[in-house]
Amino acid sequence: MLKIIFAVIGRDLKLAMRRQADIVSALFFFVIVVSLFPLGIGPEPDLLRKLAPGVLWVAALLATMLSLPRLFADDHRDGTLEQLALAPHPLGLVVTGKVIAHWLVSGLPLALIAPVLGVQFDLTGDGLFVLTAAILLGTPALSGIGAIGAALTLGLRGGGVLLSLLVLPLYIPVLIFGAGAVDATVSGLGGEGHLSLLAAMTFASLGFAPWASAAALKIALE
Amino acid sequence: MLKIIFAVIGRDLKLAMRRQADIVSALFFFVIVVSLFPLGIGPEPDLLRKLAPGVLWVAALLATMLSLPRLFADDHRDGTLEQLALAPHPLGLVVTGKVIAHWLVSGLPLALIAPVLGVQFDLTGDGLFVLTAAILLGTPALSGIGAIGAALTLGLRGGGVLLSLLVLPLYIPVLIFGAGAVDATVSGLGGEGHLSLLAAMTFASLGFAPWASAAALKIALE
Amino acid sequence: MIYWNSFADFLHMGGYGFYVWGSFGVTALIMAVEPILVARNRKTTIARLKRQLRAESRTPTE
Amino acid sequence: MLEADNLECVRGERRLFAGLGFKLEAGELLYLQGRNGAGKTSLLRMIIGLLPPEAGEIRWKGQSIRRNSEDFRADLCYLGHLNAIKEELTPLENLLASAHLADEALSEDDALDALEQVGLAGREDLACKYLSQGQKRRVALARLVKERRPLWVLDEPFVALDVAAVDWLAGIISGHLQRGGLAVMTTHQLVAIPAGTVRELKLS
Amino acid sequence: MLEADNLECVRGERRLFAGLGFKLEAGELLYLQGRNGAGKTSLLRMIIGLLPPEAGEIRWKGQSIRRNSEDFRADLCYLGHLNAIKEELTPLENLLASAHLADEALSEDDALDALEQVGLAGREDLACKYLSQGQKRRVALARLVKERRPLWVLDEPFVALDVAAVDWLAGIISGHLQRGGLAVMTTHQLVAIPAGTVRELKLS
Amino acid sequence: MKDRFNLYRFASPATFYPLAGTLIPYFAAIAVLFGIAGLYLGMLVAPTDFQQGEGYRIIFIHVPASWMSMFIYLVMAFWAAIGLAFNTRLSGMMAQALAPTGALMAFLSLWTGALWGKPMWGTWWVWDARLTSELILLFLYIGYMALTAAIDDPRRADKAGGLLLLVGVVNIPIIYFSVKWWNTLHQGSSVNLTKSSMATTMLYGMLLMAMCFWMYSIAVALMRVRTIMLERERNADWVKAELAGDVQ
Ligand code: HEM
Ligand SMILES: Nc1ncnc2c1ncn2[C@@H]1O[C@H](COP(=O)(O)OP(=O)(O)OP(=O)(O)O)[C@@H](O)[C@H]1O
Ligand SMILES: Nc1ncnc2c1ncn2[C@@H]1O[C@H](COP(=O)(O)OP(=O)(O)OP(=O)(O)O)[C@@H](O)[C@H]1O
Ligand SMILES: [Mg+2]
Ligand SMILES: [Mg+2]
Repeated sequence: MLKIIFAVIGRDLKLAMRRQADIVSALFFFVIVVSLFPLGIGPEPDLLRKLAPGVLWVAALLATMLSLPRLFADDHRDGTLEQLALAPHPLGLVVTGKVIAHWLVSGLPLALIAPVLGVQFDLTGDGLFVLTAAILLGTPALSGIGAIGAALTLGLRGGGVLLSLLVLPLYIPVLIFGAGAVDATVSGLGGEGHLSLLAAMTFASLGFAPWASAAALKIALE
Repeated sequence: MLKIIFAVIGRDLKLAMRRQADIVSALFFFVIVVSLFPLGIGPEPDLLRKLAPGVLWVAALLATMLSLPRLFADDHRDGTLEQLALAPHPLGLVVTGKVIAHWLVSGLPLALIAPVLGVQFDLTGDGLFVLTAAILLGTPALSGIGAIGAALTLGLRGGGVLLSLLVLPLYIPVLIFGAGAVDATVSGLGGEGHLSLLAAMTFASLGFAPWASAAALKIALE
Repeated sequence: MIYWNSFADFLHMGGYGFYVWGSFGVTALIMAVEPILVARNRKTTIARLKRQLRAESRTPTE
Repeated sequence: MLEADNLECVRGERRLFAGLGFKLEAGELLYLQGRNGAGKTSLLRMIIGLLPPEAGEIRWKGQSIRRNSEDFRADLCYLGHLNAIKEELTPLENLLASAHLADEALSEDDALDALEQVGLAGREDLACKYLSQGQKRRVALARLVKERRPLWVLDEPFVALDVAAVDWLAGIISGHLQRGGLAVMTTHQLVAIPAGTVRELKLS
Repeated sequence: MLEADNLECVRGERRLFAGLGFKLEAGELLYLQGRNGAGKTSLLRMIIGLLPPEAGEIRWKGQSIRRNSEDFRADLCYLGHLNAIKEELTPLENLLASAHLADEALSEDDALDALEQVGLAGREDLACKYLSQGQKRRVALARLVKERRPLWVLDEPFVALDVAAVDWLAGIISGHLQRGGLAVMTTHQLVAIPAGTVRELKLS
Repeated sequence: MKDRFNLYRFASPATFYPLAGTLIPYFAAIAVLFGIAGLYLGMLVAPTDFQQGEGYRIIFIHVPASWMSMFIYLVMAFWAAIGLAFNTRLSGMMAQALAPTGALMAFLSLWTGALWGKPMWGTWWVWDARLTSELILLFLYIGYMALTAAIDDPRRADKAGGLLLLVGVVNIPIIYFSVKWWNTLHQGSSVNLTKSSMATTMLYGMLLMAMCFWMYSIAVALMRVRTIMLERERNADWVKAELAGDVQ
């Protein structure tokens, strides 16, 4: 069981490395979107500090979402997905591997760079720590939920935008608790409650999402 | 000359209608992103009013960008692009048609719904008008510039994110002047200067971008 | 000729020491590291190409 | 070993076939024929369990493939229209990854050997996107060289292959039949498979 | 009419061919042969002007195709590996749109007639994504029925077609040659073209 | 005719490679000399600025770095244009060799500017036209490098990258003239050939530093281009000969 999950993770990471652009660019998208806001909104530092958690979370969410359409699309287009569905183990395991790989490539780097960006928005030490923790805890849920959306819209033309339509509403709780954790910490209320809710969402979605996605994939393959 | 442009527009619009999801979803993405911000940032009305132009513009920009990767990708994948490049008229004309169709599908609807969203952010009558005008004038430039990026990254795996890396920096001026126009109007300075700059950018990019994109497409087809 | 009275003054830069030396330091660092990286890259590339050349001369492909 | 009863296939609003059945034993090849659009690909996808039939049942070793699907899939090797190879990976990596994911043991030496047999020696380390159409197809076919699962389902395997490769593949398939394997295949090209019993099934 | 001198093709780091030349007159068919990966597709893409040759020149009616590219393209009809049809559109819409975009006049009646000839009668109004592989190829081939441009370049046109369709297409090509057209073609299937002079060119 | 032949000869990697090899030490040496002279004038001799105090000394790298970041981009665009027009192999290699240095210069301009802005304007960063357009320049460099790295076929990469460079060239006049066109925080141009508002030691120090940056950039770019040449032309006979010998 673990063997197949690791096999999938290994292959997907190798593909990501081979494309290079993937990892670096998801990060860059995050960085650029975060820097766009001050442009549109104006340079007042007080205002910016207030915005920081919201902007960072929305950017993280969009960066994750942008990489979702390709989660299964490449495998679908070149026929690999059929082969995976025909392998002699449950498709849910394969999807679990793919979700983890997706997080390693698109979620983890965001968590690692978030503190740097947070500094630019004048966040304090504590706020920065909670920001990183929140992104680290919340992004796996984004990958998991996103996988369901990606599977449901697989093969539909115009799926990319349809996907965001399906997935964004489900991302809202993560956004609220993620940004809330930072806000609460900054205002001295302590963000532990928010963080543990995020962790719960992540566990729930990692346990449940792969199987829902697998069911959706089988429908897409008919 | 016009005949071929109209033929391309006609075909692309028909495809968009057939897919349905396309038009509705770009709009929905816009609406959802705009509504996400209050969630991430908190409900203070004063703060929101200040944010309005920036958030609306960033959302418009992201919505446009999200639909860019498919501007040429579908035609590339199924071989239509080769046929277009082999047609007995300059490829730049074809691209002009595609850019216009892209704007009609992804830019125009945003301009039409922007006033409704602006009202929710407490913008005044004048501000709303300038907001609509700015989005109407600025989005064609987004489509034009985006076409260059889409053509340059065509066929590259991971192109979607690379595309945003190339295109977003070039969108910054549009964002600044677009949001600036609304800001200036709201603060009573008058946004005409910004608007005429936007119009200039749109004309320049509509005249120039299709030919640059056509050159990039020929490179991609080699 | 020399404008400074003492070395400590020079380091202090009239209170702007952090900014001035921050600028000059990073610049110096970059200008020292970049050539080293380029030279390293050149060495590894040459080593790789040599290996490839040897491999090719052993097994002629088609 | 492989039996189908009374199968019915409806795609869109068209009933492609109904009441279709066959039986296939070890060492036999089922050769599906029919004009374009007759429903060959649809039938193959029913056989491998990706497309649920409108009516009827398919059994493998006497068990419905719906119910015992994991056991069935452990005995199955499918090769579709699409090559199922990754353009960014090299032929060698592709071959190893697909064996890995299908839970098969394949050593690197075996994989290299298979690639040499399909005529890709010297290109093991070139990313697949630089291969020609026929070469890509050959990478996909290299899987069959070391494949020992009993049931092969092949959808137009000869497409894009040059004459030498067609002969080679015919040899591989008859080797499989001689070892007691089963195969289901469609093709519009006339290719003689030198060994095994060939049953023909004409869809129309 | 179509001449090539001293062509050289380099893909990646491999020189596929060099010093290649040919001449083709009205009514002649150039039949490119070669194993998988020999460079047939690459040569075709040079001939249609999408791939600039490393060295050498291609001339159409005595003029370099690089310099007079719009005139050349007005005389050219290319059919590649890919079908160039839109999955969302129906066969009829596809046919009309592609004629439109290529600046050809094609009436709806003519288009319907062409679709009937390729055996898609009754499916004119079904979106192409529901067609089988061979039927999609037929939609792409329907363009050739009314095509009167002098130079046809066809990359493996027979792939995925059933026997009846292969015969039909061979007929269409020889009709084109008889009308004084030129054609350049590759295929791994042996198909006899009943009319016109066939020149063979072997890449290796 | 003879002239053309010569030009063509130098545009060929086989001739350019050894030429670059001999030139590199000279450029490096000149860069060091100018650097020492410039630093001596700028850091030790030049008097303080009565408005900005000693903080102004950042100018001795800020301005050269800013100039070079724009100049290198223009040179890359020039090579790109040559490459697209005449299909010469060398031009793409030159552009690729210059890009990282240009990006570093843009980064230095931003970095030193930010370090300067904090004491002078009280903030590290404002979104004014010059600063923003310089940031866009950095992104253009990075975009160029990412794009060329994403395309495996080097000739295709050169062409696509070249096109991007030409499109981005509009940004350069925007950076340069932004202080004139818009009313911004950033200081206007003070170097003027006819009448300069700066103290002469300051001016000379700055010009010497600019020369140092220029020569440095040439030296590093030439080093890089030699590696790129070996890599790209690895199947050419001259590279094989070169590799068979004792290359450094
Ligand atoms: C990150 C922020 C900054 C950026 C991106 C930036 C960018 C540039 C650029 C591109 C130039 C060269 C253009 C020209 O020669 O006209 C330049 C020159 C200059 N900058 Fe900045 N700058 C920044 C911050 C600052 C600050 C904070 C100051 C001083 C308070 C400053 C003072 C100057 C001066 C004095 C020049 C020379 C102008 C001249 O003499 O021509 N800059 N800067
Ligand atoms: N972009 C590329 N970069 C590197 N190598 C390439 C590229 N495109 C093709 N090749 C190589 O060029 C060779 C010829 O390819 P081409 O597609 O022309 O072959 P072909 O004769 O059409 O083969 P087939 O019969 O399989 O279609 C192949 O060996 C392939 O590996
Ligand atoms: N999802 C679908 N919805 C509606 N009709 C479909 C669908 N998929 C296939 N069809 C129809 O079913 C028929 C059979 O398709 P199938 O792909 O099985 O044919 P095939 O025998 O494999 O043909 P070919 O030789 O061309 O590959 C076709 O007429 C096609 O139009
Ligand atoms: Mg089929
Ligand atoms: Mg080919």
